[in-house]
Parts: sequence; C-alpha cells; structure tokens
Amino acid sequence: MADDRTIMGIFSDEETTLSAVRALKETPWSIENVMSPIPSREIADELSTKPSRVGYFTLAGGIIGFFTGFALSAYTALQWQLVVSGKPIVALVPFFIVGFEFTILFAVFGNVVGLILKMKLPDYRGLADHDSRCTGACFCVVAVCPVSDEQKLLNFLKNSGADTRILS
Amino acid sequence: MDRRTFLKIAAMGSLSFASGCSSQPDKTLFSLVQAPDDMVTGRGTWFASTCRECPAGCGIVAKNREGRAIKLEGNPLHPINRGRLCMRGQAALQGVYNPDRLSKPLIRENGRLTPISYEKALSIIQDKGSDAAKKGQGRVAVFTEMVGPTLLSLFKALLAQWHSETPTLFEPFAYESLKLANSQVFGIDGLASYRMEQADLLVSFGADFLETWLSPVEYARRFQQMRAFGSGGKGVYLHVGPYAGLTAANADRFMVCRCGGEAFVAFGLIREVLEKISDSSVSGDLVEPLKRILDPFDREEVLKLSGIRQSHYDLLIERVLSARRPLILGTQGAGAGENTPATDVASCLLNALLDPDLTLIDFSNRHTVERTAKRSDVLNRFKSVTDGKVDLLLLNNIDPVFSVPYNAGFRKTLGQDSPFVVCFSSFMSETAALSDLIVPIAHPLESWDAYEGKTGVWSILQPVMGNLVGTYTLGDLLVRLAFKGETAQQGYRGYLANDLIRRGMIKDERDWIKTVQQGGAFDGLSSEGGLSSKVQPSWSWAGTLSSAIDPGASGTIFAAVPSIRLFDGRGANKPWLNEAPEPMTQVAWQTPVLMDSHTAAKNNIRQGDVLKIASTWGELEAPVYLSEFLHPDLLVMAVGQGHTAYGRYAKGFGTNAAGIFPPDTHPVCGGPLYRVAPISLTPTGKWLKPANTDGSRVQHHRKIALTVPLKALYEHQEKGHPGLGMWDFPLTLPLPEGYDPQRDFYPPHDHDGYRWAMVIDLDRCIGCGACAVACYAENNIGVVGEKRILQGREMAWLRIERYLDEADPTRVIFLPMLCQHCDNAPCESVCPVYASHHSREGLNNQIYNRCIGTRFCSQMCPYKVRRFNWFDWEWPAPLNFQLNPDVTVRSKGVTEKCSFCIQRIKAAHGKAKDEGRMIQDGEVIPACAQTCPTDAFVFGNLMDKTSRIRKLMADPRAYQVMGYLNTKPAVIYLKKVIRDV
Amino acid sequence: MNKTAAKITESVFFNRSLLRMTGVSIVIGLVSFIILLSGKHPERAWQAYLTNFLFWSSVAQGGLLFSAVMQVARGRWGRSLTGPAEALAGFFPVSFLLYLILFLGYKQVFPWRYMELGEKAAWLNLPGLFARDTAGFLILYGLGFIYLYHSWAFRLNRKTDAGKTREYLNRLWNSRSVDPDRFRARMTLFAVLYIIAYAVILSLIAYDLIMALDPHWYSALFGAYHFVKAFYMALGVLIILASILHMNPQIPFALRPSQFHDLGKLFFAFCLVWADFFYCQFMVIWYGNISEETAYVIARTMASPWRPMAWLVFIVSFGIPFLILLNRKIKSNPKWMSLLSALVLLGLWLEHTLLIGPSLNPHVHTLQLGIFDGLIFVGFIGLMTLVVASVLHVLPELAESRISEGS
Amino acid sequence: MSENANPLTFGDIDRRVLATLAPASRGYWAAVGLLAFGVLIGAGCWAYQIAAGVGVAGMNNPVAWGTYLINFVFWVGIAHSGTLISAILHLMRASWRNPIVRAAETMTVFAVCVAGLFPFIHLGRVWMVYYMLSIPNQRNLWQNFQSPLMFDVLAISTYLTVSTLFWYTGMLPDLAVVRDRSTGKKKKIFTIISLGWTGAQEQWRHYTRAYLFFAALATPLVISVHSVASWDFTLGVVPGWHSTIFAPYFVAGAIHSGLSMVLTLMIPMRRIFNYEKIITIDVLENVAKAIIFTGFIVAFAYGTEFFMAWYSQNPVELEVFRNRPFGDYAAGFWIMAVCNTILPVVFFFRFARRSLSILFMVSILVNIGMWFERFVIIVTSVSRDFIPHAWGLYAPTWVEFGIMIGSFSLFFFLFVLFVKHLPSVSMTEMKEMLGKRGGHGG
Repeated sequence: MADDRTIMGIFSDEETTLSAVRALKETPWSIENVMSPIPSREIADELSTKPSRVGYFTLAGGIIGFFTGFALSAYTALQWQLVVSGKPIVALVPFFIVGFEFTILFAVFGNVVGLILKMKLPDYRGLADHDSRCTGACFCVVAVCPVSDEQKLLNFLKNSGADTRILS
Repeated sequence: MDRRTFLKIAAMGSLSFASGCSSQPDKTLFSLVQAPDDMVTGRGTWFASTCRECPAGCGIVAKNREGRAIKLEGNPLHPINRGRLCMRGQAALQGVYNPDRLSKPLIRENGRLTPISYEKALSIIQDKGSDAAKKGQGRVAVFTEMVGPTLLSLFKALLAQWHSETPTLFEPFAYESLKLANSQVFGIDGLASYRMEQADLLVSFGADFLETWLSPVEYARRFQQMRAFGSGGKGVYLHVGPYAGLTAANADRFMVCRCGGEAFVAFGLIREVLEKISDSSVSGDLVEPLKRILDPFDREEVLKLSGIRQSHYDLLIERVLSARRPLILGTQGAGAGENTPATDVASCLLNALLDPDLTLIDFSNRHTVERTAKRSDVLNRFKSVTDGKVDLLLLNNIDPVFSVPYNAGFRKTLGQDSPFVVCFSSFMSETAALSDLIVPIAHPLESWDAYEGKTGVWSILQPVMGNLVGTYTLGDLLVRLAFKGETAQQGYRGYLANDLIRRGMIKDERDWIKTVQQGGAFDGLSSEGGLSSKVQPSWSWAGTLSSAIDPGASGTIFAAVPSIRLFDGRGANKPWLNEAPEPMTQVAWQTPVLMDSHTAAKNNIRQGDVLKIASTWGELEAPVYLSEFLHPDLLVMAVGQGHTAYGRYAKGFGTNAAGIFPPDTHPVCGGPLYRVAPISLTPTGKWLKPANTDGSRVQHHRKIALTVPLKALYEHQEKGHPGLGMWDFPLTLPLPEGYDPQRDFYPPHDHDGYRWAMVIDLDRCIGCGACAVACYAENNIGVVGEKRILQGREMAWLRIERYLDEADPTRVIFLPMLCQHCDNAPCESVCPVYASHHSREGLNNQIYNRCIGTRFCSQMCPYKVRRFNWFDWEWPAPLNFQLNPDVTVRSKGVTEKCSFCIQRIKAAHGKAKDEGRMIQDGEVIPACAQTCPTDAFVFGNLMDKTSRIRKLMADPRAYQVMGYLNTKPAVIYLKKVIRDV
Repeated sequence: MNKTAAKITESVFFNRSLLRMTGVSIVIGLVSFIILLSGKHPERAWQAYLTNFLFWSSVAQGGLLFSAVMQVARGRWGRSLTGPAEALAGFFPVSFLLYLILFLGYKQVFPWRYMELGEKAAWLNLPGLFARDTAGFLILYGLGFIYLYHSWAFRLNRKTDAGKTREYLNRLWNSRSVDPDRFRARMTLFAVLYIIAYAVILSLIAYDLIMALDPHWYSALFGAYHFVKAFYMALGVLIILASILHMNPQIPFALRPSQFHDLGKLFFAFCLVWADFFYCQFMVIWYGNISEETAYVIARTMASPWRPMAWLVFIVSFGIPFLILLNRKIKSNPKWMSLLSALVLLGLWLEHTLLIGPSLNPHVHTLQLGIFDGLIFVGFIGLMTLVVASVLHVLPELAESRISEGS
Repeated sequence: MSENANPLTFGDIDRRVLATLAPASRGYWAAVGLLAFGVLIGAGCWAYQIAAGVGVAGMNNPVAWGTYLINFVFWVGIAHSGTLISAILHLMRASWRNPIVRAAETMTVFAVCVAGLFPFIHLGRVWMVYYMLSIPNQRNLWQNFQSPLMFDVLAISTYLTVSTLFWYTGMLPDLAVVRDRSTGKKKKIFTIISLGWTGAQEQWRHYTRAYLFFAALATPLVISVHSVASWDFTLGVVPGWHSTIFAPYFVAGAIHSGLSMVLTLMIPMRRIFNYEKIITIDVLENVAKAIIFTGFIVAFAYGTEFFMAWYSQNPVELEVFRNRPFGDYAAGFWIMAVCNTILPVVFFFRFARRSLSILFMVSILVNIGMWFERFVIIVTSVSRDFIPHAWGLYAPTWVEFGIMIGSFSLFFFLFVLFVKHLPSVSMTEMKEMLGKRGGHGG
C-alpha cells in the first residue's frame, strides 16, 4: 500500500516494549509485527495471539507411528511365521516397544513438519528489512500508519523509548 | 544304518571297486568328468574295510562321495566292534588326507634327502637285498608293525630269497607280562579274550580296557553289557591301581594303591580266597603251594605293602568272595613295572581259583596282537643290527626312535650309514628321518589287504577311495620285490585273493566279492567253548610271584601310560585327536604330567608349573596338572606327544616320556619298563598355561550331571509333587503336552510329523570322546589349535563335560553336552535376523549365511553350546578333501552349533518320500550316536508314541539339564546309576 | 486473617456432619471386617485388611514425600500444596497402629509359615520380619515427624493458642531459638533423609508384606514399583484433597489453574512411570519365561479368576488417565481431575487386592472379592478423612495457600 | 540460584559467546589434529579386525560380548544426561540448566553417534549388517522384531534423529544471532542454516510450543532407549542379567555417567572460553547435587540386586553375585562400587560441590566407575553362568583398546570442532533466564 508507512521501533527491554505495545493498541495505527530475542508470554498476550496448533501435527504423527510400528513388526513376522523361543508369531508384548519407538519418531517428525509449515521457514524474504539488533538485545515493534501520520508515529515511538527506523 | 540297507550299498560299492579301482593312481580325484557308472554325484557309496589305527582290527565302512572318503563308521556286521568306532578310528581319515604325507620315495645322498622314483627305490632295495644275501645268512632284517597273515607271509617269502629269518613284529604295546602270565598259568602263550558281559564282578589291576587295552571298542561294549543299568546288567566294576585313567574313572570304586602295590592286593586276595575255598574243584596241588608262597601276605602286610585303603581292601575281599561270576583282569599291558608280571600271574590264578572252568576266558578267539614280539626279543634282534650283522634293514611303519627309550640303540644305529635302512612310512617320522631310504606307502584305506584282529576273524581291507598322492601299497611293492612275471603282474590284490583261497577263507571269486562286501570272513569266530584250559601243573608261575618287590622303597615313581587319543604316538599327527581334550584332564594339544594335588600343595607347585623330571637315563620338562586320581608318590604322563618330526600337528607339541626310561626290559616278562624311579623333580620357574577346555571340575550343586543310587531305582520312590525350583521341576517334554498354562506365557506350538529328540544315558557314557570326534568328521568343524583353545575358542559342537563329585572327588561323571534343541530356546528370539529359529520338526536351526555374528544367541544359551567362528579355520590341502559335501563350511563371523546332523535327517526324508512312508524309528542316526561304543545315545521322533526314545521318557532316571529354566530341552538325560559299593 | 481462619476452621474441617459420616463409615467397615473374620475364610478378612492398610499407609507416606521433594528440589510451584500433603502424614500413627494389629492375623497373613523355605527361613521368619518392619516403620515415620517439626516451624503461626498440640509445638520451638537459615538447612537435610528412607523402607514393606506372601516369587524391581505406585496414589489423593479445599469458599485455600495444571502433569508423569515399572517387570518375566517368575504373574494377569480384574486395573489406572491426561485443559480443572483421581485410586486399590489375593487364597476358582471388601474400604476412607480433618482442624495453616508465591 | 547477583546483560552474553567463534589458534588445530590421529588408530584397528576376524579381539566362548558392547552401553549412557538436561529439566522448569543445555545436547548427539558405531564394530559379519534393516527383498525374509537388538536398532536410530532435530531446533535462534553478527562467507553460511529466523512473534509462538513437545517426547524416549539397552541383557535367562530392576537402574546409571561427563566437559570449557559468568559455579553445584541423587539410585539398585540374588536362593544367581565382589573380576567390581556410590557422597559437602578440582576429579572417576559397571555386568555374568564346565575368562586385546581410543578421540574430535564453530552456549535461553527475573527458579 503506497500510502502506508511501515516503521520499526527498537526498544532496549521487554517492559518498555510491552507498554509501547499497550499504548499502540489504543492508537489507530496497527502493529504489524513484534520481534524479540526471546519469547515473551506477555507480549504474546498483549497481541492476543492464539496458541499454536503445531500440537495437532505432533499428535497425528504419534498416532500414525504407533500403528505403523505394530503393523510393520506384525507384517514382517507373518511373512515366514518362524517360531522363535516358542513365542507367538505376532507377540504384542515385545512389539509394543517397536510401536512405542515409532510413535516417538513419527511424533517428532510431525512436530518438525508442523513447525516448518507453521513458521513458514526456510524463508529469507523477512531478512530484507530485518534489524540485527532484534536478535541481540532489543525488541522491535513494527507498526504501520498512513503516510500522513508518519511523523506522529515516529514521535510516539521515540517518546515510548525506542529509536526508530523507517522500513518502507 | 540297518543291516539290509548296509548290505545294499556295500554290494553296490565294492563291486565297482573290485573291478575298477586298483591301487594305480589312474582315477584322479579332482575332476570326475566321466564318473564311474556306480558313482552318483551327491550320493554316498559305502565301502567296507578294516581300521588299522591299532592292532585290534575293527571293521569299518567308509562313505565315499565323488571319489573321496569323507567319513568312517564302524562295520555293523563286524563281530569285534559291531558298527562302533573309537576316536582314533574316526580320525583315520586324517591319516589319508594328512597334509604332511610323503608322496615320493626319498633317498639320503650325502646327508640330504632327494626324491626318486618308485622304480629306482625298488631297484635299490633289490640290489641291497641281493648284495646282503650274497654275504650270507640273515644279512637282512625286517621290523614291521602288526600286519595281517598275508602280508606277513609275503615278507617271509621275500626274506627267504635273501636268506634271512622271519620279520619281527614290533608293537610298542605288546602285553609281554600278560602273555607270560597266560603261558605260565594256563600254558597258552597268548592273549585270551574275556567274556566280560557274562561277569557280575569285574576287578581290574590296571587293565585300561576302555582306552587302549587289546580291543577297547569291543570291551567298552562288553563292559556296558555287564554293567549298564539299561541293559539289565547288574555287574560291578572295581579298579585297583596307582592312578585312574578313563577306565578306572568308570569303575564303581577306584581303589588307589602304590605303583606296584596291586601285586600284593592280588596276593592278599588269593590268600583270602584260599581260606574260603572248600570244594575240591580246584586241585589241591595248586592250593597247597599257593598257601605256602602267599602265607606272609595277611591283611596287615598287604595294607602296608600296597598302600591300599583298608576300607577298600575289605570291600574288595567281600565283593570278590560274594560274587557269582567274578572276572579278574591283569595289568594295563603296555609296558611294565617291577611287579607287573606278578600281578598278572596273580590275577590269572585268581580267575582259576574263583572259576575253575574259566568260563569267562575265551582261549580260542585270541587277540592276534599276541603275535608281536616281546620287547626283549625286539631288542635282541636289533642287537644283531647294531653289531653290524645286518646290511639291509627294512622298517615298516614303525617308529621305534620315538617310542623306544632313547638309549636302546635305535637312534644311534639308524643314525650310522650302515646298515642301509629302508623305512616304509607315509610320514617323516623320527625313524624315517634317520633312515637312508624312505618309501611312502599307501594308507590302509587306499590298500588291499587282510587283517586278522582276533583269531578266526578275518577282515578285508579294500581301497575306499582312489589313491590320493600316487603312493604304492606295501603289498604291491613287496610282490614286485619278491616275485617276477605273472604274480608280480596281478599285484598284491591277486596275491591276496589267492592266499585267502589257499588258507580256505574263501572259495571262489563270488565268495571273494561277498567277503569284500561284508568286510571280511567272520565264520571262524567260535561262539562258546572252543579251546579251554586249566591251570598248569608246572609251577613256573611260582617264581614270578616271588619276583614281586616292595614298591614302597622306590620313592616317587614316574610312569608313562598309553593315550586314548594318540595310542603310542601314531595319532599325534591327526588334528582331531590333538584337538579333542583328553577325557580325564580335559587338556588338548599338550602333555601335562599328572601330579597328586595334595603332593603338589605340599611342595607348593601350581598347575601349569613346568617341572624338570630327571632319571638316570634322561630328563624331560613338562607342565604339571593337578589330579585327584593318583597315588601321592606317583607322576603320570601319557605317551604320544613330544615328536621332533612327524608333521606340523605333531612336531613341537607336548613331551615324549620315552626319553627317561631305562633301555633294558623287565627281567621276568621281557616287556619294556614304563615306570622309572628314582627321579628328581626341579621346578624350572617356567609356567605353561594348560590348554584345558573345562571351566570348573565340579558342577557346583547344579542340576547338570545327576546320579541315582541303584537301590533308589528298585524301591518304589514317591515323587514329591512337582514345583518350580531347580530340583523339583518336572520333566517337560518339548511337545504341546509339555505346556502348562499355569506357568507358560506362550501357547504350545505343533510340529509336523516329527519332533526330533535325543536321550543320553549317562550310565552308559564312559566319556571316551568318540562321539565328539565323529561330530568333527561329520560336520566339518574347524580345528583351532592350541593357541585358540587357550583363548577359549574351541569349536566342538559336542563336548564331554567331566565333573568330579563334590563329596568324593575320586568319583567322576561324564556328560555329553550338545545343543539341546529346546522348544523354548532362549537363543532363538534374540537373533535380529532369524538366523536361529525353530524348525517345523523341532530342530533349533542355525542359518549360517543369514547369521551376521551378533553372538547374542551364544550369550543367551544356558548350555553354552553355540560356537562362534572367530576366524576362517584352515584345512591345509588335502585335509579339505575330507570335508562333508552335505554340510556347509562356515566362514568367519558366523555362529554354529549342533544340528542333530540335519543332513542325515534330510537324506532320510528323501528316502522316505521316495518310498512314500514316514521315516521309521532308528532310521536317522546322528554321527555321535552312530559311533558310540556303549550305545549311550538314542535318537528319534518324540511324536511317534511307539519310538524307542518316547518309551524311554517313562524311565525314572529321565531328567533335563537345568530344566527349571523351562526351555524344554529335547535332549533328555538318564541319570548315572551309582552302585554304592 | 489468621483469626478469621481460626474461626472458620471450627465449622469447616470438623463439623458434626463430617463426624457423623466418617463415624458411620468406620463402623460399617469394622462390622464387615468382623463378619468376614468370623466367617469360614478369615483370610478374606485379613486380605481386605492388609490391602487397605497398605493402600492408605502408602498414601500417607507418599503425601509427605511430595512435601519433602518440593523442599529439596525448591519447586516453588508446589509449595502451597505441601500443606495438604503434610496433613496426610497425620495418618502415620494410625498406620503404625494398624500395622501392629495386622500381626493378630499372622496365621492367615503369612502363608509361608506352612511352607518349606530352606535357607530363606533366615529372612522369612515371624520374629525377624516383625522386628525389621517395626523398625522400618518407626524410622520412616520418625524421620517424617522430625521433618514436619521443622516444616511446621515456618508454616504455623506461633501466636494462635488453639489446643494442646499447638502449645506443645510452640514450646518446643520457642525453647531454643536457632537462626532460620540453619533451621531451613536441617529441614532440607531431613527431607533428604526421609526420601532415602521412603525408598528403602517402602521397598522393604513391599518385599515383606506383599512379595513374600508368595515366598517363591521374586522381582528385583518390585520394591521400586511399590513406592512409585505409592507416590502415584498420594498424588491422586492430593488432587482430590486440594480440589475440595480449593472449591470450598470458606477455606483460604486457592490455587492458580497453572498450579493444578502442574499437579496434573506430575500425576500424569507418575501414571506413566508406574506403568513403565509394571512393563519393565512384565516384559522381562514374559520374555525370560522362567516358571519360578511366570507362575506368579500368570496367576494374576492371564488365568481365571483374577484375569478380568487385571484388565480392569490396567484400563482404569492407566488406559483412561493416559488418554484423558493427554489433554491440557482437563489437567487444570479441579472437578474433573478429582473424579479421574478417584477412578485411578479405585483401580490401584483393586491392584493391591490383585497382588495380595491370589497369595492368600491359592487354588480358588472364584474372584475373592465381595461387597464386604468394598465396605471395609469405605471404612478406611472414613478413617483417613477423619484423620486429615482433625489435623487440619488443629493446624488450619496447612490449608492456607500463599497466593503471593510465584507470579 | 540467584540471577539478581549476576550483572550479565543480553549484550554481554552475545559478546562472550560470539567471542568463542573467533578464528582458532594454532594450539587448537594441533589438538584437532591429535584427536584426528586417534580416530585413525581406531579406524585402523577396525579395518584389521574386519580383515582378520573378530577373533583378534579378546572375546571367547562363554564371554562372547566384550568391550565393544561395554563401550556401546557406556556411550549411550553418556548421551542420556544431555536429553535429561535439555528436556526433563525444561519440563520441570529448572532454568539453571539453561547455560549448559547446548553443550549437553551436543554431547548427546555426538555420544549417540559414537555409541551407534559399536554394534557395527561388534558384528562378526558387519558387511551383512543390512540384514537388520527393513529392506524389501525377494525372499521376503525380514528381521525379527522380537529381538532386543532390533529394539536397539530402532531406539538408537530414533534417538539419534530426535536428539539431532531437537539440537538443531534449539540452536535456530542462536544461529540467527551469529548470522546478524558476522560477515562474509560465515554470514552466508549462517544465513542459510538459520533459515531466515527473525524472532517475530509469529515464529516464537510456534517455536516455543514445538520446543515443549520436543521436550515432552524426548523424555519418554530417553527412558525407553536405555531401558532397551538394558533389555539386551535382561531378556535372556542369564544369571546377573535377568533382573527386572535393570531398566530403571540402567536409566539412572546412564544419567549418572552423563552428568559427570557434563562436568568433565564444562569445567575445562568455562575455563578456556572464560564462561565463568555464564556457567556459574551454582550451575555446576546443581549438577553435583543431581549426581548425588543418581548415585544413590545406583547404589540402591546394587543393593537390591545382591539382596534378590540371596533371596532367590538360586545357586546360579548366588554364584554370580559371589563372583562379582570376590571372584576373578573383583577389582572391577570395587572400582565400580567405590566410584559410583561412595565418591559422590563428598558432594554432600558444599565446599566439594563448589571446588572445581574436586568436581573435575570426581566426575572423571565416576565415568571410570560407570565404565567398569558395564564391564562387571556384561563380563562377570556370562563368564560364570549355568554350566560350570563352560566357564571362562575374558580380557580385552590391543585391538579393542585401539578401537576404544578411537571412539574417545572421535567424540572429543567432534566436540572440539563444535565449540569453535557453533555457539556452545544457548544465548537465547540465557537471555530468557535473565529475562524471567523472579520467574520459576531452578
């Protein structure tokens, strides 16, 4: 949107960031993004982001894995039906371990897949207007305002303790 | 193999060979592009022949596959061994295929041996012979091993041409003392055979009839017929002697005494017997003088002189007097001590007194080893050689340089360049090494011949395979030396046939073929009666009796004894025999000197300490093995090892005792002296790790090798209700009925048609180890050698575990341990790749080419019967020709174990399928069961309710080793019966 | 606030209705115990008695363990739960009394008295067993009380003058003043000692009073299995107790959802550990298939009459909680959690019966479980409730959560 | 522990950690070279063994498992505490673990790699190892999933995969930090491997959740892995192996050894990279406390085993447990007993917990002790099991020692490479620790 300005405010610590975010929410301007070196429950709450749904992938993976494990071991055992130590051909007691290991493995795969899909990584476009301080000591708030309000927003951010940077 | 099938294949085989395979090396073994029409690739052909590993003369049948003999079994039709073989017989094959066999005659030219052709060799001998003959009478001397009558006559014929006397039959073990006793007491200068099986009490004063004595396989069988519980025998066996070899270890009571003390025990016994004797069956003229001579030997005197334990002595007397059909055996026969003749005479007298009709002694079918010359005669004959009265000396397959005391002259004389020494030998033995001309001869398994093991028992030797290295048979050589023209043309086989016809053994060609097929002519064997005898009125024996001297005087005595594995040392070049541990010490590849453990403790000598043992005549060094089976004043060493030549498997292993014995012979019997005293012992400070395969001598009160008192078997024993512990766990068959839902997690599983299993009767097992060696032969088991055995890597699929009784360490029990083919085998489920699993017929399969070598199975196996191939084992050519084509040769990195000879089971399956029937009971016999001289193994199908093995399940003695582990082993053992005497 | 607390307690923990309820249930339990005892099969009575004795003693021991662990691991989140947990420890004296009573039934309780034991007799003999277990209980409970003595010194308000116990304790504390840090350090030390004793002595009890009932069976993990289970049960009871206190507006005890959530997670974790310890034993015994070991397990899990009960235990105490507790929300919901815990506890009570029953009634063909066992259980519930109530009555501070803690 | 006393700021953390990634000195490369040489020794020995046969190692018939499986179990054990620290302590919100979590996880990954090698080295026919993989084949003959070794294959490979992913995920934000503070090729590389992480809320939201699941899954996994390792022994009937307590006892033992290995690694590392302010003495003290705890569990297990052996009154069991303390391998047993159970007791004293030298010494001794624990368990049991006639002794050969040297070299080789090229302390989690003042204390 050509008539919009995206401005990044860079704060030195979590508290000021937090108050800034709170204040910003009162303003007409929208918060596009917040970047932080560490995860912050508080900021997340402020931005009222929904809890992640990665868990569903994990769960799905786990369930699939559990049955895959049993299925594989049962299938291989049934091919020749060799009796070993007089144990049943399809012996659920030991096969449980196979099922278990597969559960964990697939759950983790699910977890990773979910993570990749949800975080949309790898994605290097975000680095274009990324400020290196955001991964260091600083919290960055990216706000959007009409071109007209640019100065207002800049002042606002400065007043709330940030040094600012115009991204676009 | 039952009689019928045997005859079939034997016939098929020998017909072809009778025509086909002469001793000419025309049929090459290597490529059979045109196989002879009787040879079906992949199918074995059986040829009957005779074992020549010792003078006993057992019949064998050899399995020939694609032209190579791959396995020997006893000839079931042969009256001496009845289809069984000892470990030496099993190992005969490694004589044929021995990598160190000589293939060309070698002549010594200025010190170096150079190969020459047979023609050349023959002409040399011919020339030397005729030159000698020219010089005068008796310029040619022949010393030969024990040979058959035909070959002997051939020798005679040859020597006659050279104006020389008959050859000398030389055997290191010639039973001089026994022969002396027989002649003095019974007037028969020979070696009677004994109807042991009919006795109810057997007393031996040293005769090791389970090891080497006369005819071990035969006597092992008779012994168990007498004694074994299974065969209804209730006989008791007592052994009196200074040490216990395998034979004594199988006695119901081993009574240790001084070396030489046996004589006085025998005297005492006679004295006691005489006092009891009332009836006049024994002529008074025998009783009186005996009383007179033996009067001094009352109880105290005997105890003092013999050093026997009082309780033992009383027991002995009590048993002998109460026995109905007692049989007394003399001394060990191979080599004498001072009192040996006295002991033998005394035991003969005892037999005469206790059983005046001598019904247990068979004088008509005598052991032909009696024909061998006394050692004193041998030495006398050789003296003439030493004195230069002989120009040509022929030695046939004997090794006096090794087996006769060093300074008896052989070494010296043979070393000199006159006389000209010709040695007929397949190996570079010590003797050959000193000879001027070495003529390799074909192995008995490659030759035609006839041998008479017992008088009237003629066994035929026929080539069981083509000639391997192109050697000639001795017979052919002699024929060509002795005769010209037609006789020479037809060779020794023709000579033999004619000779047999001349002797009336066979009538015609058909008869000849029949004889060859069944392995010999056994009709001469008279069953009962025959020649009998009485005690001689001449009192020549009296002197012998009085020759006995007090053994106490001589201090520590060093004795050498024959080895069940190597006999007199001729077995030393056979890997199997070295690899198989000595039954009593469980030591392989080494010759330790046995020392009483308490004596050792007193002189703080540890096992493995190397001692230097010196006598007036020489000295030797050997590691000590601590034994429980010796008189404290005795050191015992087995003969056979300590070769300085004789091939890679013999050279440099162990020690030869011959060196320290006196060269002269026993004044009375003329036998060699295998006892020497005084001796000096000095520790060398060296230590040699004993290569023993046992981890412990006792079984630590575990349910492994069990015994049961005879009484307990007769009185009705109430079974305490079965529990789950080691001792009260019930016998659980590896069948569905063996599954108890109260204690089994797994459902039972069925087998289709067969559930192979084995019963091993510990009461029959004498621990001779024939089964183990048969297993090596049948299953291509690798020989690992001394170094690897020291590392604990022996590969035996079947091992004889030797356990001493914790309570009484002089009691021994042997337990053959092999894969138990458990129904719930702990080894199977742990294999990640199904290499080991349960077969449909209950076998515990091991798939070699699937195995990746995790060794998990052998860790889990409670019986530790699984063997891992740590390396690729070697079969130096041509040993590899012996490998059984039906059994995989395992490469390094895989685990192997007993398969119940699955190849034999498969073969039986094929046969049964062709004939559209089930496999019959007793049709499949694993190699171990087949060769066992005492029939301790029974193999069969448990699912067949009528099978012999299934019936044995009812035996109250049946149990499973460590059964409480609920592995449901398919090998069921029968407890050894203890006759508490 | 303490004043109010003191006032409230009068009515909350120790009112008539509660007394009536507990009293009645105790009487019911006692009566049914006597009925069974006088019946043809007195061992049935002792089976029920032993089951409940072990069950509730474990709860009490595990309860205190929770507090001790929190102390050692400095787990702040659970600090406010330690109060109720320590209240459970009030059952210690009762438990010891019950233990002594147990020996009245020694004829039925120790079947090995009639068996051939051999060497084992050195371990399995009545005097020896009584001596070592008595010593064990005394040590465990002794350490427990010393720990409580330290813990309460910080927890209790010294001024309130309610009842003799308080005054006695106050006198103890005031008698000599140690500086708080050293006192806290000693508290931690005794917490550690209690934890060690917990492991060792609960194992001992498990061997002597459960495993040895079938003297031929043994499993090395059995002791650990028992004390892990004990903690699992204690957590269940703790959840219920905490929820009751939490949901009762009159009591100054409230937990943040996160705290319930953490407690729930711990409960979940020990549900898994318990199951794991079971599987570790079952797997090894199943695979080894040595009859000495299998017979015991088969009798309890695969053969009638006990088999269905084994499945019930498995489903109720593992299957259901496992599936439910995967869910995050439920963990922080007191109502549901107490319901679930109750279910689990019921299952574990059956599990105790399952371990003891077959040993005390060998070769039976019917399930040795009846209405009376249930009633006796009820009686013990009453007993436990009464004990906890009275403890909280005397020491109301135990039921105070310090909201201030954590953030 | 009190962060308040700690004057660290976010900036300090970045600076200190990034300083370790500066170009390495000559001495460093010398060390790397030396370790590489050690690896070559091991490789050479293995090659020789493959050519000649496993016989070049000291194993024999009763004792067919030797140092290869001892080292296998040992290294798997080392691996465990890594996951314990990163996952279990994360779930328990013991944030004192944050400074060492990265190093510990790395240790896990490398230890599992090394451990994974040993089963291969152990095999008699390693070239046939693919029989153990589910490769479709024309005979349709697959592997036997009832075998504990198959459990191992699954468990170890799963463990390696999971811990590697866990490790990488945990490192993602730090990689971004490095990216933003480096130039040239290094920047390019880190740009790629940090996958374009910016630290946006959207990313954090999923990241934290996923990380939690990672932890939640790694915890049961780590327990299962060593349980499975223990089942290699317990599932048979061999006396001294067939014991139900093994699984938990192995897990505890694994953590015991792993924790001490953490100390062994951390103490030199904090000295060399002057991490004193980050890896504070309090952190080490906490590890020491944990060691006391695991030490107690291990001791409890030893005791139980002996009691049970006696209680069973089974002559076979009795013999094995008589043989351990008084038999052929008594020395090994006493080393194990003293190092694993007696020594850690010194950590009851505060000064010992806070003295670097004592911590270091004890940590190494405990490692030795744990190695001998595996030796005692694996060797003594089979060397005297059911059939006395088959008893025998075992001693490692130079080949086995060579391979052992190789394995240790390989581990330290990888670790040394890691510390100079990747952030060896988790900057993010350090910052979190500071950020959450007065939050959930350790």
